[in-house]
Amino acid sequence: MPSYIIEKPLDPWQAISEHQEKMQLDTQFGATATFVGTMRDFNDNSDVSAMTLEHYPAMTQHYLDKLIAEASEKWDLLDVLIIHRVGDILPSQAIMLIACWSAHRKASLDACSWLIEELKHRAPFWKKETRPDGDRWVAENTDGF
Amino acid sequence: MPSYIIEKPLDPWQAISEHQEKMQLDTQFGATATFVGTMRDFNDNSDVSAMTLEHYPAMTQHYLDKLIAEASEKWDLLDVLIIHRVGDILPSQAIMLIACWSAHRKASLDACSWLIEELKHRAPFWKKETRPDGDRWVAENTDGF
Amino acid sequence: MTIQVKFFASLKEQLQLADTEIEHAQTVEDVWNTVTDKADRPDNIIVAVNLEYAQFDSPVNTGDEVAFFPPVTGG
Amino acid sequence: MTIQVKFFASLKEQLQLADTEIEHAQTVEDVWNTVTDKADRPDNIIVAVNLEYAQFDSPVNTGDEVAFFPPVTGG
Repeated sequence: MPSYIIEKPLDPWQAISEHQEKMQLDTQFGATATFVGTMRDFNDNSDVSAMTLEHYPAMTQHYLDKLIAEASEKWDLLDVLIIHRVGDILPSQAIMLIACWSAHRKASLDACSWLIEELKHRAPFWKKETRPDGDRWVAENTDGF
Repeated sequence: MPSYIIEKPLDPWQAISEHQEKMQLDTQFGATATFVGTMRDFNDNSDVSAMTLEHYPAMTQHYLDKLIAEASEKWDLLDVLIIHRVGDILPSQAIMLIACWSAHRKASLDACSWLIEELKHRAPFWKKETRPDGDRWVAENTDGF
Repeated sequence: MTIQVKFFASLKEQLQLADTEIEHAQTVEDVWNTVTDKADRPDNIIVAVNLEYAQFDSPVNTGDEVAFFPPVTGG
Repeated sequence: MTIQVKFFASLKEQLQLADTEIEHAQTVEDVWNTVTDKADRPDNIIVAVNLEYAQFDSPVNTGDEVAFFPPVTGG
């Protein structure tokens, strides 16, 4: 149940596909729930042309692994994959992905939703947006609406 | 926001990726939530070596489209894709996928969870499993646990 | 114009009835009684008229398509 | 053995302080006061000791790593 912090562009569907192909559990899971976060070219009614994601490397990795461990205690998960980009990101590029595999659907769906909320509130990443009027740190995560 | 009923094997991640590449909204969506159902080689403590999915073609297509229309009314969705296989399916093969794209995460996550529950309870598909002791119709959908 | 009648999945196998058509019926229940020769109805049987879920007392007109099937199990 | 002190993101820019290390501190608050020369603390500031979330009254020992940062905004 790995987590990766990467600097290069990410093809989320290929990454999930490749991870799944390596799993030894391919006839045991009946459900896969995934969430992919992608960079938009607008936020809070302003254009955004680029973004830089700063993080706290040791703590970030620790927290992603901790979230996966907690999710595995809460739900019957066969595998989990988290990949989060850092560094410079452009609109339409994937920022992060979460994928959860389970025998039955409820575990994977609930774990995936829980993981994205926890990640948003607990994993030490910070977004700085490039806007027409200059660079600006994103002040706070939204509730997802 | 299409739905497809197909008889051939499905690579869900490639299908999502291809659909996303064709979207004209690639810098507008910030969130993609997906659910993929995969055939297991066991169910209710019995081995299952194959499965046949029967459906009611006109009504099934009508219901998938209706579910997408209802989800679009409930949530701000930029796109939805549903693909469901019918016919003969083998363990480890994908049975169906749901993918929801939205600007913010909550819409895509909630719509995806809602769609899979509605699909399970309202779309006219029926599974017949091939077990060591013969073929058996699946009697009822579970609650997902 | 007739009423098209369809059966699916385990119900079709249980009843051993082919899809068929009938001339007259007022309700879904009439359709059931005509095509099954008044067979007992399984508890969990589901019915659709013109691709929408319906009840046994739902009205039926010529030109309609009536389908009987067991609980759905897709997804 | 010293106490490592780190700052991240907007907080680092606001304070214009580089990561540093100090010799002695009893609590996170001591660390803050020493490295910022008792600067006012932004309301929403977050602190971690040895990669775990902590409070300003959390104890600190030599060898610890103390980090100050604004609310996280990843995902």
